[in-house]
Amino acid sequence: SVPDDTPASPGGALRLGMVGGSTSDVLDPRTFIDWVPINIGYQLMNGLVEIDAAGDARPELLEEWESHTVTEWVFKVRRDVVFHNGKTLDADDVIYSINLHRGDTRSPAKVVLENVLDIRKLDANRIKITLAAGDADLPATLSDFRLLVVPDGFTDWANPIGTGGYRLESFEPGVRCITRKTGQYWKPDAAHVEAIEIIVINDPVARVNALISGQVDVINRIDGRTANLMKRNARFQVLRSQTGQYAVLAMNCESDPYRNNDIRLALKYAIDRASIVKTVLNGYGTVGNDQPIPPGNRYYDTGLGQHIYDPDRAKFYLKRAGVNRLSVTLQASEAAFSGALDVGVLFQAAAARAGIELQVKREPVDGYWTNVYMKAPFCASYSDGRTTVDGALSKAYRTTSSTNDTNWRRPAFDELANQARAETDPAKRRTLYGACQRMIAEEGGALIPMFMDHIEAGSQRVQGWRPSAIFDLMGQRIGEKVWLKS
Amino acid sequence: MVLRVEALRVETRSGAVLVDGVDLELARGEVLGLIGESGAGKSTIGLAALTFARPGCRIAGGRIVLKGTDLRTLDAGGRSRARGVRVAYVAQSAAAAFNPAMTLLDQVCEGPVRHGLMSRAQARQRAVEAFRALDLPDAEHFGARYPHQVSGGQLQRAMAAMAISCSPDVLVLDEPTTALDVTTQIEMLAHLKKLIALYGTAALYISHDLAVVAQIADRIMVLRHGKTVEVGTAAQILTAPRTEYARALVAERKAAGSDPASERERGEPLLAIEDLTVRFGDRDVVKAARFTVSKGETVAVVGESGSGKTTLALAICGQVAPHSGTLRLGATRTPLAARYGGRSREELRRIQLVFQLPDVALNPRHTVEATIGRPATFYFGLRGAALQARVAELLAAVGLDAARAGRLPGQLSGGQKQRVCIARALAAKPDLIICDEVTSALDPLVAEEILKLLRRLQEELGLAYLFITHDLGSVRRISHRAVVMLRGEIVAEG
Amino acid sequence: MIRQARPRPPLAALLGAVIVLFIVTGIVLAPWLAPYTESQFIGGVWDPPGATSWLGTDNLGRDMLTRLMYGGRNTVGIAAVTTAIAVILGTALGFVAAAVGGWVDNFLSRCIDILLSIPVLISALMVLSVLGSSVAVLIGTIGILEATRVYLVARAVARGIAVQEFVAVARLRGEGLAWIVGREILPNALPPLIAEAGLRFCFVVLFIASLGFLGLGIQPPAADWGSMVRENAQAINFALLAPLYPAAAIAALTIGVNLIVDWLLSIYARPSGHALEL
Amino acid sequence: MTRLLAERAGLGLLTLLAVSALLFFGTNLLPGDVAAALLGQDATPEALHNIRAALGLEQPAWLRYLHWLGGALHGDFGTSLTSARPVGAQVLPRLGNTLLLASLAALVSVPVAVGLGLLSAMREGGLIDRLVSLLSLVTISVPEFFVGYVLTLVFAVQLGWLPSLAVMHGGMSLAERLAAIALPVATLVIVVLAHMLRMTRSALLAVMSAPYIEMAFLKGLPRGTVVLRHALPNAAAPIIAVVALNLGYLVVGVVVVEAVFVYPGAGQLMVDAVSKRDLPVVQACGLVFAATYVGLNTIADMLAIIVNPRLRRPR
Ligand SMILES: Nc1ncnc2c1ncn2[C@@H]1O[C@H](COP(=O)(O)OP(=O)(O)OP(=O)(O)O)[C@@H](O)[C@H]1O
Ligand SMILES: Nc1ncnc2c1ncn2[C@@H]1O[C@H](COP(=O)(O)OP(=O)(O)OP(=O)(O)O)[C@@H](O)[C@H]1O
Ligand SMILES: [Mg+2]
Ligand SMILES: [Mg+2]
Repeated sequence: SVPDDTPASPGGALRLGMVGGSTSDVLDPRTFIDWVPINIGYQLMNGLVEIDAAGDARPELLEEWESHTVTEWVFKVRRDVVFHNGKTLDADDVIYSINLHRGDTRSPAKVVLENVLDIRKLDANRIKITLAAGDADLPATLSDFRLLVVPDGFTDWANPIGTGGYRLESFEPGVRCITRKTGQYWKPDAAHVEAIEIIVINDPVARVNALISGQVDVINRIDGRTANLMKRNARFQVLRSQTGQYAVLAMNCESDPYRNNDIRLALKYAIDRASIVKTVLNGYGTVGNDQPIPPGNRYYDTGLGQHIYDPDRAKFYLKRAGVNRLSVTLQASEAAFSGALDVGVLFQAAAARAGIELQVKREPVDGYWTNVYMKAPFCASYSDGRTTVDGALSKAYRTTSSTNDTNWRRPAFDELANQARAETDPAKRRTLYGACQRMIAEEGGALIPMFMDHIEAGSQRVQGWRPSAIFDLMGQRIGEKVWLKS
Repeated sequence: MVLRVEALRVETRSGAVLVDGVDLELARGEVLGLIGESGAGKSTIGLAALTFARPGCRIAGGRIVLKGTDLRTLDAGGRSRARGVRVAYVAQSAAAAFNPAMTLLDQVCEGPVRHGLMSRAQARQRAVEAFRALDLPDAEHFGARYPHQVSGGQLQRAMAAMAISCSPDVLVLDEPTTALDVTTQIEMLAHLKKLIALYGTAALYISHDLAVVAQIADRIMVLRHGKTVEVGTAAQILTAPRTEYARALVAERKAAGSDPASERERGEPLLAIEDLTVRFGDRDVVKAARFTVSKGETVAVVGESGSGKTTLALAICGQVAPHSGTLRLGATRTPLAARYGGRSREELRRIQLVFQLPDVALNPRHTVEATIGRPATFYFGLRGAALQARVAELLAAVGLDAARAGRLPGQLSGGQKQRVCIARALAAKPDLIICDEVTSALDPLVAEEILKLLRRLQEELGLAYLFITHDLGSVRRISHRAVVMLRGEIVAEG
Repeated sequence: MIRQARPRPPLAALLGAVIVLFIVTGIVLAPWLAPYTESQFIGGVWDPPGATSWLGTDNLGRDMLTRLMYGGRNTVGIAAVTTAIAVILGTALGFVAAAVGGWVDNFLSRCIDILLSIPVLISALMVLSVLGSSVAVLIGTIGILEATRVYLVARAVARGIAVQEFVAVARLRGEGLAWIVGREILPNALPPLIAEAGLRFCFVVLFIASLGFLGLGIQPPAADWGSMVRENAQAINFALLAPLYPAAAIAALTIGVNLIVDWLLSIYARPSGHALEL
Repeated sequence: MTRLLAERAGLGLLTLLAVSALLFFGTNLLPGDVAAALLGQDATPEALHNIRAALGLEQPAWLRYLHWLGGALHGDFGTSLTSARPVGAQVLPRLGNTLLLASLAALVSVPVAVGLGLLSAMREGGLIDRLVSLLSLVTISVPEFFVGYVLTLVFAVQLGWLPSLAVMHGGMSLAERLAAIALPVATLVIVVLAHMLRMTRSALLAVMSAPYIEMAFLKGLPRGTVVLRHALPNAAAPIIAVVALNLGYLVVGVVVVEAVFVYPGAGQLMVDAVSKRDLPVVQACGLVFAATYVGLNTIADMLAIIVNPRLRRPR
């Protein structure tokens, strides 16, 4: 449906009730891991490249780019952009900001920039980036939310200086953050509201209550059931973004019995994806097909057959693997993704009919990523949507990936993926990526039952608000984009 | 008439009759003595005068008319306004009737202040006067003590002071002098008499001790099994009792002192007390006590109330640690550990203590049977039928109905509780029993029975007794030697 | 030897007994009485009550009534064992501390203080990291943590009793600690302890549920009532009854147990079994 | 008696020392460390090493304990591993909030619980007693977060009388603060009420059969006076113990309520710190909580000694 917004008007305070903040939050982009600091980051600072609603890379502080070979890129830094402290943006600022995540750093974005060999200043407004291996999607890669720009040499992270439309007024980690409009934002038609307040509400019921009782204008991360109910109330709008975020039940391909691909296939056919999407997500999601590229993506291989719930087929694979009864344990926790235990329980019931005895072991939320993830032979996990197909593939499926949580290693796959990354011809690229998807789906250790939509809700006062291609809350840039109906 | 009780009937919930058809009248300034054997229903009648029945009992019939109003027709509020102010009660078991968490003065002053009769300062003043009149030590500061810090007799006097604090119309005195030595008792009675004359108070004086009743009562009512046996003037009852039972009571009194204990040769020493000193705070309550008790001998410890008799007993048992001194047990003269924790089970068995205050010495949740049976099981391993037989034997020995074996202490009369305590001590078959005022709460008939029993056991088993008492009559009858205490010191022996 | 007849249990106590009996029957006979099997998916999420499921369905479309019956087995079973451990351990230690006094009391009390003052989250995590998560560990952990609370109450009650004369009599007899604690103090300390046990049971039920997020607890698809409240809590936003059923089940059990407790208490509060009348 | 009390206080301090050691080493035993927790799913061995090196987690534990303890004695709890802010500055304002919430809840719940307990005991078996006992039982059988949800639903969502969030910040007036905190306070009151109430009732019932209570009635004292002046002091020890327990809970155990109402208390801070393995913050919170508990227990013990004259005589 096309929303009929009122014309953009300035003023008012936007109040966001968000999950994803903690008392340990710091506004240093190198520490960003959860939504609240990321959202604040985008209010105060700008990224290098922005992803638009269609999922394509758009200039932000990097105004233009060109590449003759896919290993050498020249980026033009936007002119006449002024930091909050009055300094004008130049190439040095950009290089400093990128280099925060390179070399000796604790930034998780380091992985994203691993392919970068060298960044060089050409002149005050141009930089050159040299890659180790060709990447036709470098601009999209540079849209990473941690790559925010601060003045050269900046270190005072308690009070970040950026080029964003808002300036920090108060920040209580894990509780509340208020920013106020600077009034001199370089983006046209942006930064409408006078102030933005984020209240951290990690409890889901409390978040909904806060919206209903009018204490906040927008909340993120509601579940499908709640979404359906909110929709019935004319005071609220509900937005759904398909961002490619998916749940994964990761089988370690180097441990028994998952070593055997027939066992993996048996499990892939023993799960009832459709009913999981219906029950756990209330329909707010898409059936997964054991590979990371979501159906809406332009490189999605439509020719790939869907894995459906087929107990007989599962039994067939079991027989081929030479086992009559399979007994396995899935380790899961709400930390993996919300609803992970429910998925486990539904899987358990479905698998039983395929002669597979599946135990679901509830693991502590605390320390899940340290103690269970990458250690358990079969455990629940999730993955954010990635801006590029290569990002999605690199994350967990390349031999060298540090988060290859299935221990699935195929040099042939690596080769295919490298070729595709450097390929500029869309048609050829599509074929290559198709092959990658097929390989992961048919041989990989990842059981991907579903892609999960982001659902957010808010009051009808909020205007100019759209679904996003990545993350929720308009790619966490909702602050500078929406306005309030007076 | 100040108080008239007509056809009073008190029953237990299960229907047993405790008091049946009792009538009594009290005029201004008159004292009615209520006597009868232990368990006769004296306390029950006394409580009924305040329209109160113990839990599990109820006043089933009759009228209780106080100055023209039948208290039983009043609502709960009216009754509680009458209590304490118009009818006051001196409980038989002073030890249990004082709140352990409040100072004595607070408890004495509470009545008049709460009933709005006087200010706190006035009440305090009066209380101190009463303390002084009742010969309590350091009257000015006595009230600051807690109940567990004073002796049995002192508690009883404090209780009397509490009852007269509101100058009531009727005083119900339930055995108010059992724990007092003769001198203190006489002083207290004199004081009570003075008050009765001064305020025209009427009094119901409950006692088993005819000697005491004779001193104070104008008229006497004799009770048995919850029924009136005989009523008459004091002189008439004492000199010309009409009924058989009353005659027996009076005869028993006359008999007192007629049968002194025979002189004995002193046997081998059983317990030697050497320079025992007990200190509370900076006060020596027992000072360098030194004497011996031999096998088969009865030594009486006499002394006025508060002289340190109970403390001495507790120190011998190891309940309070002496400041200095030694105890030696038996012919071997082995020194005993100061605290009971250091003594062997056999040593503990050989010395048994019967506490002065039976109310607090009995576990309220243990039946009579359980209480008495435990030492038999504990020391001699008796169980089952043998145990039951032993319990029955002990109950019979102290004159308790076997039917009471299943009762809890709350369902017993004061004398019955005391007898349970004695039976418990006997169950251990000790060499030495320390009796702290064991017969003071008992009527002369039962008391005589108990004394006889003790004497018989002494002859049969060679028991020794340390007999703490203020009753010189029983001293003469049972003891071979006496030790006299005065303010913690032994002033005479022999 | 005639024992005095106790007064007949009042209506409230009978009602309590009926409730408890009803619940116990329901959960014991769950495999035979329940309309469905424990994790059978019968409909949509949070379907309203109807002919096929009397109480509607839960957050995954399972029959609420069936889940309640099976969940009760875990709740009542585990909670009963845990409460028993907590009450017995806490009372025993509390009484010993009060009866012995001196350094024993100080030592025990300070140890308990230490246990008590470490936030539950941290102690639970420490246990988890050393012993792992299983029902036995769950019972042990909660049993010990709750025992510390029972200890405080038990010690406070017993301290007042241990200084009384009748206890002195037993000591002078040479009685051992077991007798002093079990026979002299316990019967006199029962009323507050019975009340405490009745409440502890309820706290344990809720505690089990709250440790679920640590992964300590009952493994899915099995459930306990406390976790069922948690799992269905979101329905409250839409005024749906789903979370109220398990909550009501806990409440009914608590009330039933405590009505009986109240009766025991009123008997025990006075040795003769009768109330004071004025 | 003063000696007895002083001794008790000294023991309290000693306990606290033991707790501090246990906390320090215990939390160090927890699997995973700040580095891993910070990175979550992105924890690669290299990234882990970088962070660990930067934070100097390599010193021996006992040395770090001594440093920490020395600092803590001077009020310096070190710096947070995740935010690099001083721990003290982070904990203090939150602790203030927690204490505000706890003391308001205590102010309401303790008198109400003890009062209703007294009332129930006085009218044992009566209508009020039944009603109070039923209601209190219902309230404790409901998990606290659920109590919070229901209260929010009624008072914030349906009636709109009170805010559903209890966010506190500098610019609020007292009235606003009180309105904001009303629902969490109500939730906590409901949660702790029943325990104290029932304990008061049963402890009183236990002493109501004592002979001195009978005597008090025979002195003609009204029921209220008897219960308050004669029964209550003798029943006080268990009541005090339970009240102390619940007060401790109000300070230490309200994470859930903080989360439901988005109240910035110390509980949430500690939970966040635990999940991030930010040990200096965990230890500081833990120590503060422990001090609260030990303090409350010590006071409870002292009060018990004061109300029961028999306990004053040292054995
Ligand atoms: N609560 C009770 N329930 C049942 N019977 C009781 C209860 N209290 C006392 N009795 C019985 O009532 C009878 C009368 O008791 P009461 O206390 O009036 O005796 P008493 O004459 O005062 O005796 P004593 O001189 O020993 O004090 C006794 O046999 C006693 O066992
Ligand atoms: N715990 C205590 N603390 C302080 N003083 C005490 C304590 N117990 C007893 N006293 C005091 O010690 C003195 C001796 O007490 P004790 O009980 O030995 O007297 P008694 O000779 O047995 O008197 P009675 O014949 O009245 O029972 C009394 O003045 C009493 O007030
Ligand atoms: Mg009597
Ligand atoms: Mg004495």
